[in-house]
Amino acid sequence: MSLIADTPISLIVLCSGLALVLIGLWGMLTQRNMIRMIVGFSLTDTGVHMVMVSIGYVTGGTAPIINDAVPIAEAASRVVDPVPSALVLTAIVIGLGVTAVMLSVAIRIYKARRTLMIDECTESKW
Amino acid sequence: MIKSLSTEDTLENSGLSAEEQQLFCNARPKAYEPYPIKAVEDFANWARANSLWILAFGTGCGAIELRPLMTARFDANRFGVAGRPTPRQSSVFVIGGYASVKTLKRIIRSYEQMQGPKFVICLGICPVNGGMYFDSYNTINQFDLYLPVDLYITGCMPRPEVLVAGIMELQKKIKQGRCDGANRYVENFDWYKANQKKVIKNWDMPDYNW
Amino acid sequence: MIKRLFILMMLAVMAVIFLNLAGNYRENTELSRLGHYYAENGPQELGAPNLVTAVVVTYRGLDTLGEVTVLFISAAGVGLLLRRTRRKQDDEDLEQGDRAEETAGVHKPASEIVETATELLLPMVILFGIYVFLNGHLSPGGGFQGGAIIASGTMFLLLALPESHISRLMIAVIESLSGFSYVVVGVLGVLLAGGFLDNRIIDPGTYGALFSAGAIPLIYVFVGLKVGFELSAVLDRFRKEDTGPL
Amino acid sequence: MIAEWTGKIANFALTLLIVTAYGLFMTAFIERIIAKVQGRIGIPYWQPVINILKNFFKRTAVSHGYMFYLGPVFRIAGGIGTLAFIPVIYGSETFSNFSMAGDLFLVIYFMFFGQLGMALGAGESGHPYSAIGIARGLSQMTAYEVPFALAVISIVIQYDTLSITEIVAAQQGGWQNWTVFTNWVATLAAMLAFLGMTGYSPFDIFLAPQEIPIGPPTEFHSAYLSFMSLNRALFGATKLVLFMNLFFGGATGLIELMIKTWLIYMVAIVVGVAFPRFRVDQAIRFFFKIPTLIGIMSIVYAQMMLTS
Amino acid sequence: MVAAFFTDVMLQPLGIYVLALGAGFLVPLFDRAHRGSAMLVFMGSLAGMVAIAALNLYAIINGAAVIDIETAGIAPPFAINLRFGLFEGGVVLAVNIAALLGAWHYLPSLKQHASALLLYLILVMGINGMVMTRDLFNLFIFIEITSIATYALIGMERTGTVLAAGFKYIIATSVATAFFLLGTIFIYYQVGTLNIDDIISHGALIHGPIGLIATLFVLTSLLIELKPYPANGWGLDVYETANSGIASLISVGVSAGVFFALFKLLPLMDAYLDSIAVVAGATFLLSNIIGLKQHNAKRLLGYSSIGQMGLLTLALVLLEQLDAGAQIALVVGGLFVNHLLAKAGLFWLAGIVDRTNIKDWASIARRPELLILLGLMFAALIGLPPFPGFWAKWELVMLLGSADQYGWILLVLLGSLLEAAYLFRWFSHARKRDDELTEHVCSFWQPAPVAIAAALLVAIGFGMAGTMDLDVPAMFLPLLAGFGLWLIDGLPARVKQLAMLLAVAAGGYWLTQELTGINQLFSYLLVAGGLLISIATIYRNDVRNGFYPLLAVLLLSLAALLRASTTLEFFFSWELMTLSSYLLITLARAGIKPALAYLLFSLGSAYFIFAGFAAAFASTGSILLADLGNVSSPGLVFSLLAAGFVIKMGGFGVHIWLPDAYAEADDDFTAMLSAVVSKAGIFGLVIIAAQLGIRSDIGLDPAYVLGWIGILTATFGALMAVFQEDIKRLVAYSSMGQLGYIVTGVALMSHLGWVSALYLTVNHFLFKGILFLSIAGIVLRTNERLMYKMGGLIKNMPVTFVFTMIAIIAMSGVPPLTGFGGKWMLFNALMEKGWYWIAALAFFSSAVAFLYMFRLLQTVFLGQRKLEHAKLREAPAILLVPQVVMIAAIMAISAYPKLLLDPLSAAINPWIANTLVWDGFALQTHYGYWNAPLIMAIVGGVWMVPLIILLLVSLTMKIQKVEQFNIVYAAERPHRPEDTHFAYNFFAHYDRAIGFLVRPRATAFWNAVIEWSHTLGSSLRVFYNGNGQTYALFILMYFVAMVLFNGGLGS
Repeated sequence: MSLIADTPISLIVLCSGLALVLIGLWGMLTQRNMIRMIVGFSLTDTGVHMVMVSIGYVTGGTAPIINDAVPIAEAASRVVDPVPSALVLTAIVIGLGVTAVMLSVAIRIYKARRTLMIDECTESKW
Repeated sequence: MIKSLSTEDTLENSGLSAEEQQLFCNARPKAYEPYPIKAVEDFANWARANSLWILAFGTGCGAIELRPLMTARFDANRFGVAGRPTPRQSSVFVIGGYASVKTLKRIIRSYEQMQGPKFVICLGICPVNGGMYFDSYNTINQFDLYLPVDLYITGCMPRPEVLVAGIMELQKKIKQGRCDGANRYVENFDWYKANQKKVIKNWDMPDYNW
Repeated sequence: MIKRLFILMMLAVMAVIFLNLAGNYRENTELSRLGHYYAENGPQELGAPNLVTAVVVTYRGLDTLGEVTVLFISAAGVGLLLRRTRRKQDDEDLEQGDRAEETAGVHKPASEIVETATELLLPMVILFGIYVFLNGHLSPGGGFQGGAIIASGTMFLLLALPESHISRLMIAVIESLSGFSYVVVGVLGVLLAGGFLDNRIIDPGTYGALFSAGAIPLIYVFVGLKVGFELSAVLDRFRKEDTGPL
Repeated sequence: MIAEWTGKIANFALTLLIVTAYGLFMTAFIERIIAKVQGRIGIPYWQPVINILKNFFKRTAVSHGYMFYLGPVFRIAGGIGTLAFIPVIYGSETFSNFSMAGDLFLVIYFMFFGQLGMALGAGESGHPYSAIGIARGLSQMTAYEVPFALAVISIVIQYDTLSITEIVAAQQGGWQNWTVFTNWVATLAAMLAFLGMTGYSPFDIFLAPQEIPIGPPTEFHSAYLSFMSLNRALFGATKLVLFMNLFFGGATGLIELMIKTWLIYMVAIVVGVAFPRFRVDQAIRFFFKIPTLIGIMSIVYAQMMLTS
Repeated sequence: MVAAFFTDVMLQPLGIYVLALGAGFLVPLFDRAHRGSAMLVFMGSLAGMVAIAALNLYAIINGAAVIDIETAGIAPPFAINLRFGLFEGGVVLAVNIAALLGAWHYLPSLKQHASALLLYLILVMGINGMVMTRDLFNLFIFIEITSIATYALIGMERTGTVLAAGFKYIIATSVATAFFLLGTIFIYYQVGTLNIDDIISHGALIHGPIGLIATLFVLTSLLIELKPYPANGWGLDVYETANSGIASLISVGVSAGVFFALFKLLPLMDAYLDSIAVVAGATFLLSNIIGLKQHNAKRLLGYSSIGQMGLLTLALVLLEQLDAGAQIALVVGGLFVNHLLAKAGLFWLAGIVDRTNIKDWASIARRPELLILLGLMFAALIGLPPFPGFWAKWELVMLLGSADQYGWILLVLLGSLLEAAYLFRWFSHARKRDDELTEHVCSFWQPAPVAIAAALLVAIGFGMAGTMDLDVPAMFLPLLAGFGLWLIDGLPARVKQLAMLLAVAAGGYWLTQELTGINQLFSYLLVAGGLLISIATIYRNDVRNGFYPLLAVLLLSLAALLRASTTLEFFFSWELMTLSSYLLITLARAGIKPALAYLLFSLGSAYFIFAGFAAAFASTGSILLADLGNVSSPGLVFSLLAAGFVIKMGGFGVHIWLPDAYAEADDDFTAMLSAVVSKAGIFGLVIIAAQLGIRSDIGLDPAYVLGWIGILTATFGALMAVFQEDIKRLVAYSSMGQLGYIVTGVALMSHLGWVSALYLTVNHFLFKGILFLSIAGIVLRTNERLMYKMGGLIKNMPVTFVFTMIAIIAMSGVPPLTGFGGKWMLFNALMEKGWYWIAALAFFSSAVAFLYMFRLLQTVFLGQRKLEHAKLREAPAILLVPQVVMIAAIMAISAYPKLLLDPLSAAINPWIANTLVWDGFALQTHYGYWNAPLIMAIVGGVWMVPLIILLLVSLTMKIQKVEQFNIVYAAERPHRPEDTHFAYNFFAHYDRAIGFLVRPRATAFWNAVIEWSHTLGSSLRVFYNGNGQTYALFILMYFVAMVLFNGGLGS
């Protein structure tokens, strides 16, 4: 228990994120169903977002909102880094967009092919 | 050197198709005069007599007698006799015995391709009267109806010795300027040709084989 | 099988690489240069208490414009991909069964509980969404979050009333105009303030008040509207696979 | 100037006459020797002359076209020209011909002149045998040229000159100076090539007197044939002179010339009567093997001589 | 306010975003209002983007400061900023132009959906953003904008194949962008900033395993987006299947953006430059190898595209390593613009033509405008002059040479050669007129974007030429003349011929008037001689589209070649000559296939020359031809250059292109090829021999090898000529053999050797000109090329026969005609040099030459004439006219060689001391002597005397002129000329004896090379199995490999 307790919180998030990335990659590489691959992608994406968030953490920091709780004078020393949070916000939306397009492509493939198996879509090659 | 274009000098060549006619010369052969200077003509005849090149064309059984002529025993080389494989260069045509109709066609062609003065020796009895083949349907009984003959050597078969004697006789005749077979042939060309065509049914050559 | 093994090997190597990353990671004890600057100067410069919002809308406003664009084009892309096949040539790539299914378009009606809950919750959800993007510069939240909440309202609606009609025209007009307005605000930044997307075209007002932080709330309104309607459009398209003229 | 050249031309005409006569005589002479071997008497000595005269005295001829007509002219021009570029007798102004016009290389290349013209004339006759004969003859020529060229290069290295006169001069002063003794390898290669050049058995297929009636000249007759016979005698003698000059010390007098050339010729004759005929591809392969090897050795030999 | 809006926003680079986004957001509304207005807005915005980019770039070129756009009114590290400098401006402008033209091309598809319009617009904006942004995360956003727009546009067509390819593309790029994001955040973790300039200036902060892995994440991601081998199957699938409009934009636009991003981040990648170079080089080479196997048009373009991006990356990295930043604009910029316009144009063309298999492109064979565009694009891609790629490759190779990077030079040239192989194979298919294929129909305006791209390419190429050290008017004169003649190509043949002759005469005179020495000699030969032979082209009066312009280009580029004073000018003219002669060969009916071989070998030759020049430049630092002599490693330079020239002349082993090309080219053009064009190689050889070889202390060994190559060429050329049945092939092989002697002569490096080489050159020009023109007449009359189908033509064409015979005697070396002098001097020179073995072989080969020479005369002119040839007429007079001139020259030189030898000697004297000794009329050497006038007189005499005698004797005889069948025929009569004409397999016995020597080993070897490279191609492409997961796996492996290679697991 103490091991986890002593581990910095951000490292845990970081490791979980990286593990999620790996799991997502595993899904993308081994699952032949496209929808599952998209799920894999989502996992990877989420993992990356977790990594991003973890990077922004400052030991003992609080949310970067400067109000009564965190006066301006103390801001620099008490808040976590707002930049990764901002980035992650953007990245999430972008991931969403990509996922949406991916899904619609998968739907169209299914409509055209009646299959979602990636290894049945290999007619253009060499 | 220039081909005459007057129609009487050309032959009909009716045995040839229209397409083939342009491939063969249709000129009529012409006789040649002796050299105007007698001495030159004599000298030329001497040279011709001493350089008898026999066309290597065995037309019948008698051809077998031609071969020993060149051997050590008879050595016709001594008399300037030699064999030539092409009629263009030959001056003597030895008809080796009977001539079948089929062979006659080739004989005529070869003879016409020899350049004058040219001489014909008939060997054996067959060219004279058909010999043992006198009643054969395809043997020529009387050869001189078809080509002018300069010398007959009769016998069945004449041995090479007789052949040598005949050659010496021919030489004598040539030196005397009496061997004008080529001219005779040309002068009586139509007659000869008619005779030839009488027996040779499938005449597919030009009338004169230049 | 060999391929699978190979994948495993690759992932193992990746894991080693990641371990390498994690092993060398030391948690930050102080803010990065950028973060430091924002924490110190953000409130004064922009008048927005929520630093993340300040960063998102202004410091990294170009990102956000891009983000909006991404959403916009993915909505457009989804629309393009899932448009109903009208023309003959498009039909040719579909098999017979598809067409039958597509033309049928029968949706099961939702259960009564869902319908009732939706009727009850929908206004609140949308209201909450609006609240979130309007207060984006003050508290956690913002245009995207608010837009997403609004879109979830749409989701409710679609679940409860599968046959309900959402006006394409309205969506198109709102998302186009809000997007365009965002660009206009950005351009105004050049003309009236320091640069493109500068939020100080409007007087910052009272620090911490609702109508403060310059153009940030304005931008968040556009963003919220845009995101909400775009996500709704995406959901709608996934539902129907029919866009009609966009 | 004019007198000088008239003199030269007259001298050359004399040489030409002598060499032609000698060539004709030798033809007959060799024929008689062969006849003796076969137990015959053989032709009279003047038989070649009579043959040539007889052909001149033919009264009819045919012509296949202007190239056919010119073929023999080219042929004999090749023979005469080749002779013209070779000094026949060493040290004799009369018999040096026009060898100041060019060197050994000129002679070797000019030998082709007659062959080419002749080939064209024979070609126009339209007779397939002519073409076959030429095809064979030319092929064989390329083959025997190889050892010959190697031998020539060898002696050029040895004597450091291409001038025939100088090559002969270098061999003066006794038999031990003759190339055949100083550079026997080259001589051997050249003599093997010589067998091919003369066209006697075993390398006589391009004439093939029996199977393809006498090859290229099949259609030639009358005066054309006279020209060619003349050339055969002349050209044969010319080649003998060339070989004598290059390998056997040349000649300082007519007698020496006759003896030497006769002996050289006998080589070809002896080989000719003793061996059956090669097919042309066999002949080509033959020349590309042993004779070429000897030729290569001759150059190595000459280089060794030069360095030692 | 409004004015400020324009000056501060719309006319600034920022305007591009504002325009694109504003229009993009509004397009759906416009579309709802009125479909046409949406298109108007769409095209208007694209045009506006081009205009903005152009205006700003123009300002910057004219000295304005680099534009930095700050957003949010905050200074850079804290807010995102954009930059519009020279490079950014160039790329943005180029991409926008390509996008605008592409939109024109793509509009029929795009306009059906308003969303497609806005996606396209925003896609272009995304690329602009990638180029301009200076923020790492912002870069990510723009990459994603571009990607998503691309995904959607790819999927627009919605067929299963396209969608499947699109899905693979999405999977691959999303993995890549995930990597990018990971890398970005870790870089941020270490540096604490996202501004690229800031990161670079704090580059030291990126350290340790995290720094390395983060950098590699970013780097790999960008590289993956550039589609490196083998992790690029997904890109290829999209290129293959997607609409040409989007494929072109991916190929040139998206790649350009990513490439520029890489360029921006390169300062961070210093440690990985080697890896990048290896990756890029491998991609360039391997893509081109695999391209050899490909027949799908767009996939092939994909391979080419990937290869080109590899080359661009390679060039960038290498320049970076060489610290040659100043040349980046020229080299990378040139290659970039070249690739951008050419590849985009090709994709559009592929879309217009719409034939999947390149073999079906014959459908455009009757559409000259499409063919010309295709050819221009291909020429540009391969880097032929005058396109930008040419200048860029030149500069690149020169730089690499000066850094002794010969391995990279080899790679670049080899890759280019392979690319040329498959591109021009494609061109060959397109040229092939196949009546079965339906002709392609497209509207007049459809190819307009391609045409504009082509025009831009030419213009940029021309512009770049101005920046190089080059005599532009002289070097571009051939192209100008060709263009002018092309404009009047619709006029009647006679007018075109006259115009061409005048143009060549005037241009040639202007180009060569000031030349001296060897160049002057060659100018007589190449320009005057070329003109002489081109007179013969008048014998045809059919349309011959393109023939006359190309001929003018060819002849004038030869003149320009002579005028070249720098290696660049030389190479420029050389390539121009290669290209124009290639095209001229393809004009012949069956010339397309051999022309391809000709082109490839010619390019191979050119690349050897190129490498040689690079090596020379490396050592002297000068591109002056006159400085070639100062190189420090003359052996290497000489060998490279000599190899190039020998290939061009069809040297032993690399000759296989020659017979086919000569045989299949138009008959009059074959004469030009053999008599004139082949002399260009000799000219080059003489020039380098003069500059380099003369230093025989070092140059001897290569020269000796060259001598052997020459004589082997002569021997085997002669041997192979012996066995040919096709008259033109026979003379072609003969040509090869004759050039062999000349090579040997040059290799001798002695005065006599050179005199003999030049003498043989002149002689070769004369007799080969006659021979090929005679053959042209024969082929014209008989419509046959197989000799055994001819025969007896002497009766119909006596003049041609006589001319041919004289030419053949002049060739054979039989005295008294010119050939002897050449052989004599060569032999003497060989003996003086002590090259005895070569001398022996020379002797042998000239004997062998008799075989084919006689065979030519015999089987064509002599023997039995065919029935159908009975009515043939003599060759047209206009073909005979040049021959008469050349016969006169042969006769004059034969009788009085001093006429020729004196100027030859004078030209050589500056290089080697004169060794020609004249004794009266006789030329004397160490070994022998040669009195040509006397020989002429003697031969004339000994020929005339027998002739007179024969004529006299003839008077005593009755000579009958007979017909062809009047032959002795074993007492039979011939029946058909065909049976009686001994002609087929004429030297069968020779074949039996030594035919084993000439079995087509060289052909077998080159076939094996082709086979082998195809096999290599197929084994290299096994990775592209079409499975999206495999592709993703490769991306992963790629990253892993990068990490492992750079020691990322070190700690």
